[in-house]
Order: sequence, then structure tokens, then C-alpha cells
Amino acid sequence: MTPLQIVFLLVSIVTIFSAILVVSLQKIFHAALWLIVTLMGVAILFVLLEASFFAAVQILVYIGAIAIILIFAIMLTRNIMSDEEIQSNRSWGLVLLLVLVFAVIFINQLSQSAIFNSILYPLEVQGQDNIMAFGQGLLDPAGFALPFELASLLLLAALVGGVYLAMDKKGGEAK
Amino acid sequence: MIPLSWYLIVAAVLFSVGMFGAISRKNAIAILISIELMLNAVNINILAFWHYHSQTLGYTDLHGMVFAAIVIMAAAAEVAIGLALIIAVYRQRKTVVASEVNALKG
Amino acid sequence: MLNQWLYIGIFFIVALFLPFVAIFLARILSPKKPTKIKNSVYECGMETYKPTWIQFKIQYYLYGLVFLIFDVEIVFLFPFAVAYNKLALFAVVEAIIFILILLVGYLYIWRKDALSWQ
Amino acid sequence: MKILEFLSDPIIVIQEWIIQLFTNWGVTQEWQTFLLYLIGSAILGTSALLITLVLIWAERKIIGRLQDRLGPNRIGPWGIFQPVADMLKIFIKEHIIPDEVDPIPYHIAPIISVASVLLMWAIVPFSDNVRGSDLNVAILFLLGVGGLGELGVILAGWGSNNKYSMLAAFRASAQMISYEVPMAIVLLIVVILSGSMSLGDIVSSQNIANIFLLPLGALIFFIASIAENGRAPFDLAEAESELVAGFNMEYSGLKFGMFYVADFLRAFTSSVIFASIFLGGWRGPGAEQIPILGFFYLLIKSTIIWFIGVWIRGSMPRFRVDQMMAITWKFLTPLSLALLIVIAFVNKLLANSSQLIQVVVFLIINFVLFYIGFLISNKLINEKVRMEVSSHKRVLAQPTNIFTQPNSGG
Repeated sequence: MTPLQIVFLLVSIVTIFSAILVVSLQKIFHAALWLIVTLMGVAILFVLLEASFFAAVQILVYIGAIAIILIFAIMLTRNIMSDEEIQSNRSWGLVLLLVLVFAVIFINQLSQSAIFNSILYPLEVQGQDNIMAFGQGLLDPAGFALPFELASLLLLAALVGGVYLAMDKKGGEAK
Repeated sequence: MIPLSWYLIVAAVLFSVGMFGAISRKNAIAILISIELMLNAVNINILAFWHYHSQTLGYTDLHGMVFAAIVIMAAAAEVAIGLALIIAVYRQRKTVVASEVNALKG
Repeated sequence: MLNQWLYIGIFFIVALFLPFVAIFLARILSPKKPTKIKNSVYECGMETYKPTWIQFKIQYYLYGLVFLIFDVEIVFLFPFAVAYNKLALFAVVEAIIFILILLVGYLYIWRKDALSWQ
Repeated sequence: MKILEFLSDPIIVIQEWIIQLFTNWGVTQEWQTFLLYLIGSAILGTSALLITLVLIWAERKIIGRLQDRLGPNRIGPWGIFQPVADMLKIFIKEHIIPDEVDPIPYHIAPIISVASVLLMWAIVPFSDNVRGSDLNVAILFLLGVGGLGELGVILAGWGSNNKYSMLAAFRASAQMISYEVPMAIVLLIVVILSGSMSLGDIVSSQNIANIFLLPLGALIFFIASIAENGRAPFDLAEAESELVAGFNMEYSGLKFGMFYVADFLRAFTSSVIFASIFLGGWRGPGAEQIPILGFFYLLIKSTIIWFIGVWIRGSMPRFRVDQMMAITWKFLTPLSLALLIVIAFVNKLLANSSQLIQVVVFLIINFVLFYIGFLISNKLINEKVRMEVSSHKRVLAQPTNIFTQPNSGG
């Protein structure tokens, strides 16, 4: 066991443990807090994969923005769904069984793959060059310029649609 | 020095946990949170394969990075719209329980 | 690169550890004489009225939403900024189009008055 | 000769000495790195926390002088030991934990608040080769750590089980996320100019300090960082009159002290970041040859910025919450976006021209944009006033209004 492997195991155990808490806790606010721990764990996994940019994006976008607006939304819809109620469907046992079967099949299928057992080594391209190549590729007309612009359209739709849906409309309040 | 398989297994387990949450939770926001978990698991997978391809190619493989970026953008858009929908429904019907939103039920 | 992150990780643990130790020491040093009155919630000087977890303004969510979209947009412009010196003018124009597309949405929500505190 | 070398670059000399020591003890390479990092971060973190003592004293003294008071003047010469006495007092104060707090968020929040400030020190370059971590995504890391600060505020507000804390926490976090947008856009422009996201590269690429290229950007960044730190005139989260005392009202003893420390330290930390990004950090005459000079240059530059911040704090009244939100969303964000678009375009056109032309053109762009933005915002402000006079009806507390009539007495 190298130190890197120990770090990986610790982080992934924490990540999965907190993910299980996220889907099972009664208090939805606490679930959101454990979600932040999970996201942090995933960010560390990205670091171990040498995707520094995505680790930083994970912290910035997921923890700094998505988790915060999830908490905002939880507060906004607060007083109806009280935490004393059962938060799961009646058939959660069946779902658990199905998901377990799914996970077993999934991992089994993965292990059939030829590259499943290959080892990951440190990359040759380091530091700023990785991000620079990414930036060049994103804006290269022969590369990924079109998906990049389309992503902007997606964000535009999300912005306009989200604001339109969430805003108070005059007289639209259900009494 | 970490095998690719470890990342894949962690991602698979995380995905399954997220799927369990997405199916079994009643609160719509909790369902969204579970979907976030699933998307994160997908991203771990993508970046693990990105690393593998970059190391075999010897230069930075762009497909993986762009894919991961698009997944993050889609996740952000999904959360924005999803929460806005939940809030709009909440304002109309005073509920966030997904199965109680049944206006179209025959 | 992993070394740099290792430093950040160690620093994070140290940064969590230092205030924790300080608070822990203070807990040991300080007196502990809790009483019912002392431990009641202060709030605004009156007795607490109704449960705390009240509902909040929609405005907070709107700001959060606009922030989220802009954050994602800006984050994915950072690779463009790093590669700026190696890009042609055309690529820069593409990035500007990327921003302008979002500015349309910004103008829309501005006209809708979603950005002003109500 | 040895002494001169030590004086010119003490940290590297000490580091080499420690490495020598470890090698003699037979410590392996990996453990050496680990231990060095541990020692380095412990020293950096502790000294950052200890600086706070001086900062608190200096700020109280300066604010006192600005407001025609004496400030702390009892303990020691010029009251310089006042913060030490305060610290001792707060250390032995009782921790009152209200009964119905949510324990985990309540106890974690002060720790996260302090950690989010300390973490920024991990990437600051102190001289040419003395720095914590040369992260290649340092700028994104800075913004991300800001998000961690928001988390601390929300946890504190939630954990306290108190309506006003909660309200203050939500206001504070809405304010922080709103001001993060113009800040991130300005950082994007800086990255365009220096071609790297690492803070070390940004500092060493500044042959002309960025403030001369981007005076408007620096101004936006400065305002945004004041607002993100929640200091006056943007200290809405602590508005005594509206929100009692802010998100930290149910805290006592050292837990409250931690928020206090985080507040004062964050002000200085963000001026260090400002000095690194816009004023050329450790760079100055002779700093390459004698690294210790770079450290002093950084200290002087950031102290000046910090002093301006304290000055503003001492002399400006507080903004209203709607004004504060309007400033970021209707003034700073469009302005910084316009600056980004124009700079990105013009810089590409000017790629082959001389540096002088570049500086002059950039200055002109900055001032023109600022002037246009100012004109437009003035117009908007006037419109706003007209709108408010004829705004829709509100429920007012009048004797004739049945909605606000009290049922009995008070």
C-alpha cells in the first residue's frame, strides 16, 4: 500500500459513507450538509486523478454555488414538509434490493472490461499546460467550439427559465 | 499508483447510492440532491477514463475534459431549473412531495 | 502537482485544527455553570415565538440562481483566459459570443426586475 | 557570508537546514516533504492567527483616531497589550450553549469560518521562492475558499436556532455570493493579462503592476472584497438595528471570538491578495536578489490597502440592503462584464504593439467605461427614486389597519 492508496481508500470510504447519510437522513438540511462532505470527497478524488481544474471547479461550483442554493431552496419550502414525517417511500426496501442487484451487475460488467485492472500513473503533462490545452480545445473551431457555445445557450435557458418560474407573478399567489 | 478499477468501483457505488435516493425519497429537493450524487459519480468515471487515456496517449486528451465540463454545466442548469420548478409548485400547491404533484393524474 | 495539493490538504487540516484546539482549550479553562434561564435562546430579547425555521423570501433564491449560472459561465472561461495568448482573434470573438449569449438572459432578468430587492 | 545569506533569505536557509537535519536522521524523502509541509503550514497558520492580535489593536486605534477618540490606551504603551488582555478574558469566559441549538452545525461553524480565512494564506507568494503552494488553479481556489466562508455563515445561522441569526446568515450569504460574481470576472481579466492561474505566475508577470492596466478592475475588486468580508459600509449582516447582532448572536466565549478573529483576519488577508494581484506582490527594487525585501514590500503594500479599508470603514455610513444588492447586480457586474469583453478584444488587437501604447489604451478604456457606467447608474438611481414614491401599497402599522392591529395591549 502506497500512501496515495491509503489516502484514496480513506477519502472514498468517507465519501460513500456521507453519500449514504445523504440519502437516508430524516432532516433534509442535514442531508444537504452531508452532501457537502460527499462533494468535498469527490473533489479530493479529482485531485488524485490530477484533474486540478475540475477539483477547483467542484469546490467552486458544487460547494460554493449548488449546495448553497439547495440550502436556500430547502429554507424556502421549509414549513410544509416537517422533518418528523417519514422521508422515504413505503417500498424503500424493494428499491434497496433492486439497487443492490443493479450495483452488483454494474460492477460485474465493469470488471469484464479489458482495461479494468490497469494502473494509473502520474501524467506527463503537468501544471498550467493541461488547462491551456483544455482552453485551446474548447475554443478551437475544429474542436469543441460548438458544444461550448451550446452550453452557453443551455445556461441562458436555465437562467431565463429559472427566474421566470421562481419569480412572484402579480396575482399568481395561491391563497 | 492507484488502479483504475478502484475509481470505477467507487463511482459505481456512489451512483447506486444516488439512484437509491432518487427512487426512494419523497421530498423533491432530496430527489434533486440524489441526482447530483449520480452526476458526480459519472464525473469521477469520466475523469478516471480521461486520466487513463491521457497516460496512454502521452498528451492531454480533450474529450474527457470537455465531457466533464458539459456534465457540470448540465448539472448546474438542472439544479437551477429543478429548484425553480419545485418552488413554483410549492407556491401553487404548498407541497414538495413529488408524488403529491398529480394534477395530470386521470 | 500532487505535492502542491498535498500542501493544501495539510494546510486545510492545520487550519481546522488550530481553531479547534483553541476552542477546546477555552472549554477546559472556562467555567461551566449552565442554568435553564442562561441557556434559553436569546433571539431579540423577547421570548421565542413560534419555531425558528420560518420561510424566507424568494429573492434569496433568485440571487442564488443568477449567481450559480454566472459562476458556471465564468469558471469555464478560465481555461480560455489561460490559453488567451495562444488563441487567434476568432477564438476570442467566440468567447465574447459566449458571454453575449448570457448577457441576453441578464438583460431579460433585469427587465423582469428580478435583480432588485423587494 | 553565512550570516548575510541568512539575512537575505532566512526561510530558505532554515528550510535547507531542516532538510539537512532530517537527512542526517535518516528520514525518507516522502516523509521529509510531509514533515516540511506540516511545519510550514503550522508556522504560517499560527503566525496568521497571531497577526490578528496586532490587527485588532491597530484597527481599533485607527478607527478611534478617525472618530476623534483615543482608542485603546490603558494597557501598555498606546494600549498595545489590549488585545492580549481581551484574548485572555475571552479564553476564560463561559461558553453558553443555548438549549435548542443544532449541535453539529453550531460547533463546526466557527472552525470553518476561521479555516476559510487561513486557507487563503496557503497560496500567497511571499517572495520569489518562498510560498506555500504553487497551485496551478490558485485563482479558482481563492474563489472556492470564499464559498467555504459562506458555508460557515449559513451553518452558524442555522445552528443557532434563532430567527434573526438565520435571517442575518441568509442576508450575509446572499451578499457574499452576489459580490463573488464581479470579483470572479475581474480575476478572469487578470488571468487574461498574465496567462496563468497560478498566483506566483501572476505576480512575476507584472512588469507593470496590474493596477495601472486595470484601475477600474482594481476598484471593482476592492469594493467586492470589502463587501465579501462583510465590513462597513457593507456590514448588513451585523446590522444591530435590524438583525440584533448578526448570525453570531447566540455564540459566546471563544466561539464568538473565532468569528471575530476571522472577521479581522479576512480584511487583512484580502488586502494581501489584492496586493499580490494588482500591486505586484513581493516585486520591487532589489527583491529578486534579496528575497527578504520582497516580504517587506508585500507587507507594506498590503498594509496600505488594509489601511484604506479601515479608513472607509471609519467614515462611511451603512448601505441599505436593496442598495447593496443594486450596487453589485446593476453596477459592478455589468461594468466588469463590459470591461472583460473590451479588454479581451483590444488586448488581442494590440498583441504586437509596444507596452506603452498598451498601457495608455487600457487606461483610456478603463476611464471611459467607468464614466459611462457612472452616467448610466446615475440615471438609474434617479428613476429608482421616482418609482419608490409611487410604489405599490404595503401593509402599514396604522391604527386603522386591521391586519396590524394588536389583539391586546402590546
